[in-house]
Amino acid sequence: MSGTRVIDEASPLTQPSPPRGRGQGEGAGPYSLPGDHGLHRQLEKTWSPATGPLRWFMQIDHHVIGKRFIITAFIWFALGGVLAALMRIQLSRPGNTFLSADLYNQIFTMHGTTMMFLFAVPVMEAVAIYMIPLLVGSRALAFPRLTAFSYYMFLFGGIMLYTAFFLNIGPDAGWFSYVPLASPEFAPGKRVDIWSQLVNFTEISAIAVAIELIVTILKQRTPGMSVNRMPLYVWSMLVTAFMIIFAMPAVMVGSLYLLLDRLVGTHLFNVAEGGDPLLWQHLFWFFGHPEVYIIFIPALGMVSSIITTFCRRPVFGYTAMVLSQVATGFIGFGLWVHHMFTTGLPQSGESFFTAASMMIAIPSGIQIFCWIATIWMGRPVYKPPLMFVLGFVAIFVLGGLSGVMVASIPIDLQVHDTFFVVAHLHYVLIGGAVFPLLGALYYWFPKITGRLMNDRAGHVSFWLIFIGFNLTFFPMHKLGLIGMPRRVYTYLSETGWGQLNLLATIGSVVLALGFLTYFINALVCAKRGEFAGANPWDGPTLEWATDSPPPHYNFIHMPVVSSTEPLWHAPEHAPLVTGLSTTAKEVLITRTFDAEPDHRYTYPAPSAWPFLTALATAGIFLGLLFTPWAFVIGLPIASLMAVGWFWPTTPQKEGDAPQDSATASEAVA
Amino acid sequence: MKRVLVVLAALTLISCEREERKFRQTPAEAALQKRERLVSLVAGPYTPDVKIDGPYAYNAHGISEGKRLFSWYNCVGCHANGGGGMGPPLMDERWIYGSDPEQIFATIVEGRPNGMPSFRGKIPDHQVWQLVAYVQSLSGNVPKDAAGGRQENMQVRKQEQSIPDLEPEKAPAEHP
Amino acid sequence: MTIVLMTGIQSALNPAGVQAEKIARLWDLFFWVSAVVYVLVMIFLLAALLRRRPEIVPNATSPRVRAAVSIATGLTVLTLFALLTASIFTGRSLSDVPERAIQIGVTGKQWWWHIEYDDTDKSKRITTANEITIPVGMPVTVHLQTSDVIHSFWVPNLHGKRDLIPGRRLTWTFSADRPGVYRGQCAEFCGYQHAKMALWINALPAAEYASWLEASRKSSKIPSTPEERKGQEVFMSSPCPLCHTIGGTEAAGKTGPDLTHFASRRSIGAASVPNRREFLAHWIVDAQHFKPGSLMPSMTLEPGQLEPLVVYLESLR
Amino acid sequence: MIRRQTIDVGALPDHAFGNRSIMWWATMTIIAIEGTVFAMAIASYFYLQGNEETWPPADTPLPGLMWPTVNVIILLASLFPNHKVKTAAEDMNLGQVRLWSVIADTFAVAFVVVRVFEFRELNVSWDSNAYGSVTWTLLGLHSVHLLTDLIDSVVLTVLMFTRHGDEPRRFVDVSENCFYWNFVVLSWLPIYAVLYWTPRLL
Repeated sequence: MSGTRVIDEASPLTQPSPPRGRGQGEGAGPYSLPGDHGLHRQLEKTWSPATGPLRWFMQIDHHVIGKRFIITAFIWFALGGVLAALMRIQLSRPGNTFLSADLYNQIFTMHGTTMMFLFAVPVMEAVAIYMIPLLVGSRALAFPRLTAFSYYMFLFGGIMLYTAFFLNIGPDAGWFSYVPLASPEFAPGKRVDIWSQLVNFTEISAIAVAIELIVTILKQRTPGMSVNRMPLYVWSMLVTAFMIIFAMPAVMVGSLYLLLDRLVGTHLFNVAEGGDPLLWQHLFWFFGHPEVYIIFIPALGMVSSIITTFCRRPVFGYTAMVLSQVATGFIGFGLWVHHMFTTGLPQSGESFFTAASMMIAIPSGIQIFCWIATIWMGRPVYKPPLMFVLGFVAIFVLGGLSGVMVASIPIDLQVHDTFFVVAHLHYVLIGGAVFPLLGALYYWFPKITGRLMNDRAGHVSFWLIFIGFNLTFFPMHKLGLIGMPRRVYTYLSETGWGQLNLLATIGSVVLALGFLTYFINALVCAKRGEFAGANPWDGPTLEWATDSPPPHYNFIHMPVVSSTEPLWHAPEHAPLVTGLSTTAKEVLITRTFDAEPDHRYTYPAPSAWPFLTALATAGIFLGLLFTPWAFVIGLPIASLMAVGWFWPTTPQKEGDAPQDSATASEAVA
Repeated sequence: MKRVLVVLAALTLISCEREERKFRQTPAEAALQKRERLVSLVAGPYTPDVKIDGPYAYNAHGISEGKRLFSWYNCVGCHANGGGGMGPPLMDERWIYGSDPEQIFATIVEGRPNGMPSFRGKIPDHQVWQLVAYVQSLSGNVPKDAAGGRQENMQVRKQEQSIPDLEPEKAPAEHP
Repeated sequence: MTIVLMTGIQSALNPAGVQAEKIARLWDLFFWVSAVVYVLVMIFLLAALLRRRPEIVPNATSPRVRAAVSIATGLTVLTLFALLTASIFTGRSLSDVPERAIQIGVTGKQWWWHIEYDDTDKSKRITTANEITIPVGMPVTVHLQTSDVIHSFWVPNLHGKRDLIPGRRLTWTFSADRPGVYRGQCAEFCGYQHAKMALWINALPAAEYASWLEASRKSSKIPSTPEERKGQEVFMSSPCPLCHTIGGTEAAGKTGPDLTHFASRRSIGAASVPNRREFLAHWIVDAQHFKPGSLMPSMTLEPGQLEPLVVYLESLR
Repeated sequence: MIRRQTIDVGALPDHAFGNRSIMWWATMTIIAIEGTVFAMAIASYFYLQGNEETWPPADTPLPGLMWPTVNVIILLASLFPNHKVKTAAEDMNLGQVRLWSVIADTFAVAFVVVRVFEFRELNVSWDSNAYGSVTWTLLGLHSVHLLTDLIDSVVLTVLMFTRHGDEPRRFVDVSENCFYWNFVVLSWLPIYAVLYWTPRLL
């Protein structure tokens, strides 16, 4: 990062952007060569998405699937939000009969399950599905058909859960459904089975996306982007993907054990026959705590991207930031027992976990200090994405501190399973993940839709969300301390919790208004927002080098990168990669550490097989709830679908037609 | 599209019924117990023998409550866990006093010779209907997805879900 | 006897026992340290935002900023280390259990608490529900078991919470330093009526505690008035004896709460309904109204049976 | 008027073996996932064992040792044809790949057949007690893992006999499948030790 970067006042960020036509087709950005127009038309044809009546089911392009993923995740978020509003109405005053006890138990379980399994993890992966190929300068996400498969598994899981909920079979044992309340004797019917199957759906979807992200980040970076030049967001997604790989199996085994206990009569959690309910808690929380970091670490990456662009300088301490992300990932696996401090485990074991739980505050602290240092040295531009990041810092630091409090055993004995923990988890999840997500969506909205979101509405929505959030969740700290337990459908007036709950309900109305403003702003501006060119914010990373919305093949020529902020360091002199076939969907595979070009790989054509495989797998999962024979019948069908998916269709043509060789694009600058 | 809605409606009915949490005795149950009869002889013209399902026959919560009451009201004392002891086994296809829900109801409320006590006034009626549903599930006569799973104590027999549906034996000629 | 409305009858910020006191002190330390840290971070953030910037922003990081970040990180590590040691010391001091303590068995059931004062001499055993009476100043050890799902015994004014887990017998020791009535509640989600599974702790001075012990050891009062005798007869002929026990009578059901000294309790349905005549009558006829899903069935009584039954139950001091 | 520098990648190969290929990385992540699943299942096994004084519980007979040991021998033996397939694939020698793939698959089929006997010799039912449950679950997990890989290998072998067989990418897939088969063998050994020797030794 040599030389001083002069903040030119004329940068498009600080001025209102001049009106521009709808994305200029072949992209006259810094990485183009004269004569690219012919290539663009050819590539557009080769990489064109599926056509024909069944095209909706055949799409495998990471832009199409990424956008669908984000929209579906936000639909679940809206539904989860409505459920939260219902809960807040029920708790607004003592002895309220708005919701019955049974319905309230279903609603708070659905709220938790939707937010954790159907929104938080998938939406962070959805944004990565869309943005990672652009950020690493690749033409596509690895294993595109697997992307389609993971989207459909996620979609079918959500549909199953909400159909069950509307049929009064919504799970009602909490989002972590402790045994023996979730075991067959105390949870009759199919409610908890639906919960366990949903966990299977979403974890297969999450693992599939994690595999793609790891392979894309490690093997498809543009030449020159060695590991120490990867943008921080790409680092955060790599760490998250590895955490998913090692965390999800624990809940996979856990939900399998729960299903076996409930359907086949095994005794894994039955104390009388040698089982142990704490085995469930260990298995679940070994996954549970890394999962909240799987939700949080992508947000760290998003904050770094936003701060880099809106403070007009690279983030301070790149290596410290990367090491902090990796450290958070590792330590995240070592502190799951802090969810079980009140279960009477041996004291010495528990204090180890207190130390680990406090230690994880250090990497987060380092990141906060580095961001503040970046703001100190940079020149902040107060656009909504930066506002959301500042909201993030204000709220997450408070959430982190209440986390340190909850890490101490004596204090946790008082506040565990109370509204203090409800406040803490919302501060670190909404504050820590949703705020950066809203900022990042605002920041990448022009890249995804080609149009800018309205700034005024952005600021209004930020302040509504910020004030509404604090009004709702700050009183809950006090509620927890004055004795209000979690998951109570009502409470008596003599407990004195009425006023604070009413205040929280009012706050939740403001919060809901804020989210509504943000979503209306997004929906309206998607169609009628101001046109955004390739780089409306003068951003430094590669996604701003191509059109908005980017063509299906992302880059005609992959640039050779020489820094973490390629677009800020004379991009027009960067050497370009040529020679990738234009008639086959070819992607450049580069070496893992120094991103040297290694070989070319052709990606498959769009196909409906992933959809059918997902349908068959969903059929097996649903059938398994009713009879074990569903596996015996379902496995052959699913295998056939998978064979169809894997089977090569057209014979590979040797030697393509007009090779995009260097001579053809000999150009005089 | 209409067909899908019809299927969905049917699905709603069955699953709603299974997952319903009926905490209170519904008026329907109160009316039921007035209708059980012991003999087929009837004064006056022929009155049809109305086939009724117990209110909890398809209800998972009702059956699991029946299972709890089966041990709380000490039915296990004589019937063990369905295998029989002092009292007759309840898991086979042989029904001495009839396998219809209202006949089981009458057995519990009226009592039977050779040791079955009468629980009239001792067990509230909706709980008797829950016991009826559970007794039916002991010989697999309730839908599999509503029947109970394993219990939280020693494994004494197969879980109700795995008990095959035993067709009740045709009752031998009417007792003289 | 109305429930005395004291603010903070179930609050960790209003400690009335030595354990809750220690935790409250640790909480104050954590609270103030966190408040200071939060304010400092916010000040740095605002300073970073509002400072006047030089014309050309040098790209290279100034050593001053690098030093500031490393100092801040160092301070974070030190503060965390200090908080950790404070927490471990408090934790250790909480866990030394005094030898001489009153032993009380608490069994969590779906949605109420079964309390047993054990004693080698069988006649001295006391069984009650949803209320624990303890002497002021004396440590009390509760032996926590559950007969169904996981519950969590939590009386914030006295001590933190401890789960009741099937197959485990956990003990929890606390003591009350000043007489009073403290409310506790189940803190682990346990089903339909988790919200109304509360209990009362009556801390009595030593003398009053002794007389309470004496009174509780006696068996139930023999009905004296004709209406009480009618009430007892109604009780014995309806389903009640199959679940409830009344010491000194044939009613010996073990699955419901023990009613021997029912009238001396301050609430019905695990502290969810005040123990007054009109509530008692309504509870008997329709318990689902107060606790939908509760395992207490609604009784259908002939007209003229309810009144004597209520009178009889009210007489069981 | 400087000419824009370009790098021509047209001449690069269109396939690669070993950790240069993305299939290797995908297989590696799947191995990591299934390895963690087995680790969790084995951890649960030892967790439940810790609760018991006698393991297996008092009157439960020990699981039969003969068939699992036969299976261990089959799997170790299968390493040889598997190695031959891998080297043939890396030399892109279609004939050899076809021959040894069929042989390797017969080993896999033999293993599955023996696995059925193994289940019958466990001498405990899954719903008799926690020991039975956790034994059946662990063996069941490995069986599903093995079954899916058997289907995978058979499909791949059939593919090699079709016209699509003779392509460099297919050979890469075959070599990755062999790499995965090594994991299958590797994962069976600890499970074998846990299931059949811990009840005897601990």
